[in-house]
Amino acid sequence: MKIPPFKELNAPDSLGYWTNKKTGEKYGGQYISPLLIPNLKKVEVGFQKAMKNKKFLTNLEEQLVNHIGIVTPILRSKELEDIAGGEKKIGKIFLKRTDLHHDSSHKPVSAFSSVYFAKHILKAKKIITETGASMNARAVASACAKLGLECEVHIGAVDAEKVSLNKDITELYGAKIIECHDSTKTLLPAMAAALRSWQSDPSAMYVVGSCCGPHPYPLMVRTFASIIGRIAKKQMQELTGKLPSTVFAVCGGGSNLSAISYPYYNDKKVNIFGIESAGKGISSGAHAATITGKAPIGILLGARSNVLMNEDGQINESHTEASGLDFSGTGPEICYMASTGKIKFRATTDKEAQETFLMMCRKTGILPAIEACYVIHAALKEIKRRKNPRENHLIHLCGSGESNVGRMLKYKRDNE
Amino acid sequence: MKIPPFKELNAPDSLGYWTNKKTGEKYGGQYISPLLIPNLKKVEVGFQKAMKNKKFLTNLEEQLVNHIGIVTPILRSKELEDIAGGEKKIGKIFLKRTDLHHDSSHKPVSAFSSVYFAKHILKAKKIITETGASMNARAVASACAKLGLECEVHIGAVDAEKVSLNKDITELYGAKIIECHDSTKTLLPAMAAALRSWQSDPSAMYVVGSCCGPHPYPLMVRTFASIIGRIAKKQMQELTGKLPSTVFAVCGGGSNLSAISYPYYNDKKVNIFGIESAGKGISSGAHAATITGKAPIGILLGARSNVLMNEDGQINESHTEASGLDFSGTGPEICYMASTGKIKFRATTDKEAQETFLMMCRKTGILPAIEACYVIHAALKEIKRRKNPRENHLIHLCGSGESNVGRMLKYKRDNE
Amino acid sequence: MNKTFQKILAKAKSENRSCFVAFVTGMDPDYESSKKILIELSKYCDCIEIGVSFNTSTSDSSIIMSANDRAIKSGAKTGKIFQLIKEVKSEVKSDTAFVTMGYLNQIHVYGIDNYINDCKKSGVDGCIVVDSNNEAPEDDQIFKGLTKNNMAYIKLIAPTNDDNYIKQSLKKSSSWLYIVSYAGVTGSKEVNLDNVKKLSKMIRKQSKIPIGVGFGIKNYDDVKKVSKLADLVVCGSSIVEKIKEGSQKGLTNQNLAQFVGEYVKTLSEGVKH
Amino acid sequence: MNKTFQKILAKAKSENRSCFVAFVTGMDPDYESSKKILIELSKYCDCIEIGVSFNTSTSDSSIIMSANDRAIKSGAKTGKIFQLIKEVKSEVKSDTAFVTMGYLNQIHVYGIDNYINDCKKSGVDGCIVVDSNNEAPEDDQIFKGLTKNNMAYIKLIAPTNDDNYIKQSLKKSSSWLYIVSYAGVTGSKEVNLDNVKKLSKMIRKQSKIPIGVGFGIKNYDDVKKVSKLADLVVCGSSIVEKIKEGSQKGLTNQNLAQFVGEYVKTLSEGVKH
Ligand SMILES: Cc1ncc(COP(=O)(O)O)c(C=O)c1O
Ligand SMILES: Cc1ncc(COP(=O)(O)O)c(C=O)c1O
Repeated sequence: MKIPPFKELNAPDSLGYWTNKKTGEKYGGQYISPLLIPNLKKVEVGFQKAMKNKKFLTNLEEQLVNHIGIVTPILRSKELEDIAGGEKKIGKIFLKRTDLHHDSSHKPVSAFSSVYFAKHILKAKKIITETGASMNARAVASACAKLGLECEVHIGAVDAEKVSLNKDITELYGAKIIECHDSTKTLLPAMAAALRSWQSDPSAMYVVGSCCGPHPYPLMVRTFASIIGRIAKKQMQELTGKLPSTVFAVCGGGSNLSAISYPYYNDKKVNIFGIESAGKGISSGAHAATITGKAPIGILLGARSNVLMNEDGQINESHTEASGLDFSGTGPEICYMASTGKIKFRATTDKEAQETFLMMCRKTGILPAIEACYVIHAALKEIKRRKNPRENHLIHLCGSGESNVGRMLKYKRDNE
Repeated sequence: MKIPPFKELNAPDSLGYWTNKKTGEKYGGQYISPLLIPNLKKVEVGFQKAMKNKKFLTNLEEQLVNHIGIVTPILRSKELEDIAGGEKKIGKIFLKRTDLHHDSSHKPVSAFSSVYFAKHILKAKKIITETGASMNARAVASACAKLGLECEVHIGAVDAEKVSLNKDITELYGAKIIECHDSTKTLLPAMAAALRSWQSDPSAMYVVGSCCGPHPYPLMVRTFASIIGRIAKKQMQELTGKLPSTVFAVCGGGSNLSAISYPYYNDKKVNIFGIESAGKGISSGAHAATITGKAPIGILLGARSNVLMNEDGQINESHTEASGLDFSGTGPEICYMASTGKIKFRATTDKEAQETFLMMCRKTGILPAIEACYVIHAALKEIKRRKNPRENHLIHLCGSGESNVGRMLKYKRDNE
Repeated sequence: MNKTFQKILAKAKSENRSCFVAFVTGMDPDYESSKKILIELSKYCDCIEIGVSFNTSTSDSSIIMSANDRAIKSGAKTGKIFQLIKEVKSEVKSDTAFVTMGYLNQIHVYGIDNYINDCKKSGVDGCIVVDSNNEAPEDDQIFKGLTKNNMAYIKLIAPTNDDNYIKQSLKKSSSWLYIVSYAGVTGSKEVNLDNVKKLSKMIRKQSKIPIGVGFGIKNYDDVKKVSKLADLVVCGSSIVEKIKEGSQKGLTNQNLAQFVGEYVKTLSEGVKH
Repeated sequence: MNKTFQKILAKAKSENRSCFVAFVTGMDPDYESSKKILIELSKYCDCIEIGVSFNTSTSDSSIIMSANDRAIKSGAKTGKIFQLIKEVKSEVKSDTAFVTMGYLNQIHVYGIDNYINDCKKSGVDGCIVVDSNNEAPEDDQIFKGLTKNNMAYIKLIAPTNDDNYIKQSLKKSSSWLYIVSYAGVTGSKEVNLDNVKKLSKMIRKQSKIPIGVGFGIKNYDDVKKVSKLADLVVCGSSIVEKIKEGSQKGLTNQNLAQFVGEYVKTLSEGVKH
């Protein structure tokens, strides 16, 4: 398959801001200690160079195709159509099978690209990253193993204690895993620890797990990840002969959402939906629904964006069953797209996602990542509401659920 | 991609035998209680019908492409070339990335096809199968979930007690798991239990996990599974412009070996290698190397083939670290191909495979199924021996190793 | 027809009853006990079917698989079973027929001709080979060998088998044909008399061969009912269970044999029409 | 230049020494103890840098992050820190300069103008905002607000920053500039004098602004060495560690203040040239 080349559709300004013209609100930027400014500049300049380097882009694409396996199929799911009311009532439902990627999620696309970039453009010998549930760590460690770079992963001590298939795989891939005992001992202090480590070792490169962090990371991650959407858009065109009416993706940091929806940013007729985790319910306060929950604008980990925080600006921990969504912020470009209304937001509770997980296993024979279940639930709801037999719906099945099996089996047994 | 259609290259006779013309030895057949004869006849007739049913074959292929994801890439592995001595000395090494399949191995191809066949041709409502490490069970249960058939899995009570990601996933897919407390409480009595259950319920269909069992199962499984090889052969042709010099696959029952090598059966210049598990070493007796270990011909689970057994004809348990290879027999067609010399056999010890697993993780960023590590080790050895820079080598990376992580991490920590 | 079967069938006919056939696994729970059991049972049985244990049988119920396990643990091998039968025969005065029941793999490993020779030598009257397909070359060899040596080849027929299969089986059967009363596993369901009637009818159209019936015959009443339809009535699982019960009680040799014998005696009385 | 800084820099010059700057996290371990500590330290320090705790800071060492945790647990908030500084100032007679050190998120949430107003009201002499990028609009606002109100805006410069960055920072710095002695985390390495020399040279080419140096200054000797190169010498981690040590011993309020004070006194004596 010939993959459509990347085209910039929503460039931030030179300081890394996306500005909402109506409200004047800025998203993104580079809020970081001066110690990291030169590191970021190097990445920024390198990234600009890389995006003009045909040989680099061609070689990277070849690796993404043959190693990560990005040309995954799009599956028309008659099973989900039937659950939503039948094709004759609601149209057709398509699943982008990103669950079939190497290392089982969309993460390896930007992770591998970033590490490949670090090696070939920045000539770095070491990668620093952080992780919560280790999906990102697994992807980065895999890329480092293949490309022969050292890999240092920061993980909160509390997260490190949890049984985690992905953490174990990260270790098998040879990454050095450093436990972070600061503050809550979870993802946020681990991110800070990773940045501090980079501050001490500017020859290394920092890789972030989503389209978050200071400029140019949000831009870089969505640019790399958007190859998923470029392929999917072409596939949908081939399958249906037209643009989809809706595109649905879950949103933690936002990388899988921008990955699939980015190529549709300028297509007015395409309705893009980002789905967040409502945890125990938005009103409970125990959730990760930054945007649906109307979190205010703050400055977290180097960027302006919507942030879960208290009235003093202390960051609140997010709460969700899906460790991949357990993050108190959302990537700045996504927040911007939410503010313009181009991406509409919905949230699914943990309970709804868990039930969707069991349904997917039993009715479709697919073991989805729990993260993907938030989007499937919300998509089915929206599709039922729209009730339009002429519509084609595209859902991003962003990962497979091997690492969720233990908890989900317990849930199943406890609830049957 | 247009997938080349199936072509029969090595038909058994009407009784399901492959006969070695030189030795007169027969492989295959249908050795089973009269109670199962009608069930097998139904499958036999149905299978002949199915292979002539264009609509069935087209629809099945569409599902295999979009649901199982069979059009996986072939990755040229410079890392393995370097380990073997460099492209300039040993030629090029290609990995068929079957690890990227839905449910992470080659098993879902024949499992899904068989269940699809059961539903659409036999109009069965229920599937019966057996399992050891649950890779097959997972694949069958997934297909049953998607296609709306009941799924009954027989598993030895000893195997059921072991921690197993695949078993848990099988349960999530909604299969009914029946523990077998007979004899050794492992795979062989579970296979017998599955056959007995089928004997009691002829309206169900039995699905076997490899190209074993009574006629027509060996024929049917390799025919379904060979789509992997048809795609790979075409891909190799496109990538290199010629036939590969070698094709390597691991061999438990033989399904992934025949899957990739079948299309090359009549290509005289292609050297096919089947790799078995030598366990603790063939001389130790604790192995699963039916063919390399020169096991005699016996009649196991309905077919004539090489069988690990004692002088009284009692079947010996196989021993290997790779639960997917832990089987006392080998599929009859494979045994036949071994007897003619077209498939050459080698065996890899557990220790060698375990070291290869760690190497693959660290050097290639791929988490291989432990089963695949037996073939990678032996392939590298053979490639080094051949030392021919003009050769292209194709290795079947038949699965990914999520379910091996626990044991392998323990091995890593114990051995470092 | 094999001579012993000729005699017992004639005798039963003259007594206006069917033949009673008991199944036990050879060497269950051990050689000596099994020997005593066989000697004891031959007082009440016209025929004894002796299971040659195969650890990977595809058609045995769990009850019989555990009997096989016990036997293999105490050293059961094909050769040993021949020895057992030979020793038992030498002590039994009556015309009890002895039949081996086993799977092809062991016969194949033993060597088909060798197997038939040893059957002959140890006084075996007939063989059942559960998984020997009518169309397999091995099956021809077994059939020919047994026939040449005047031993019975007893084929199994299930309610699900078609006309063609029955024809094939009839061609190779000698002395009697074994009707399986239901599609299932020994001991798993109740004996199905409708199936038996239907199958008998189909067979009778083509042949006068005596018909045995097995699967699901567990007590005196079952035996009684079936004996109205069959020339031979086969009881297996419940007898094997009795052996297990007795040996779990700690009984061995003669005591165990008597314990099982009493049970079989009652069962066998069902065959009187 | 801010008046207090003018005074203390002049005084130090006249005494042929550098200024001594202590960093502590505000409200570590609690409000009252922190108040006593600040009052006590002002006896030995020309300037005290007071950390406003942010639970997700990106540039603090683990030592400081745990001080932040302690402070937040005892109720630290931006407003509370202003209250603390105000109360301390009212009890301190000497011309000690008070500087807040924090992250932009809290200032943003507090409201930049509001923050500057409250700095003014509580007697703050200057601010450090670790993650406020020179080019960010917020940074302009902070710079303008502080300048208008005669408070110092103290920018950090690292050895890895380029000429352009230094230029930008100089434009916005007032009263003094803070040189980070190495690329790393506070307290993680030894102070790097070569870096300091190089950076000072670059800065001196463009500006006469007083230079403070921090990162890795842990003891009397470090202070002494650095004071030869800098106008202000900043000690942080080792003082924060001392507070932790004292409070783990169970000391509170005045006792803790004295315990920390004695330590800082010794350190501060290093600034005498
Ligand atoms: C499968 C999966 N989906 C979604 C996410 C959420 O990340 P993002 O919103 O950045 O795509 C994760 C994060 O680990 C993930 O593993
Ligand atoms: C990954 C993998 N490879 C190989 C095998 C061996 O099976 P076969 O030889 O039939 O392909 C298995 C069986 O479970 C497996 O899971």
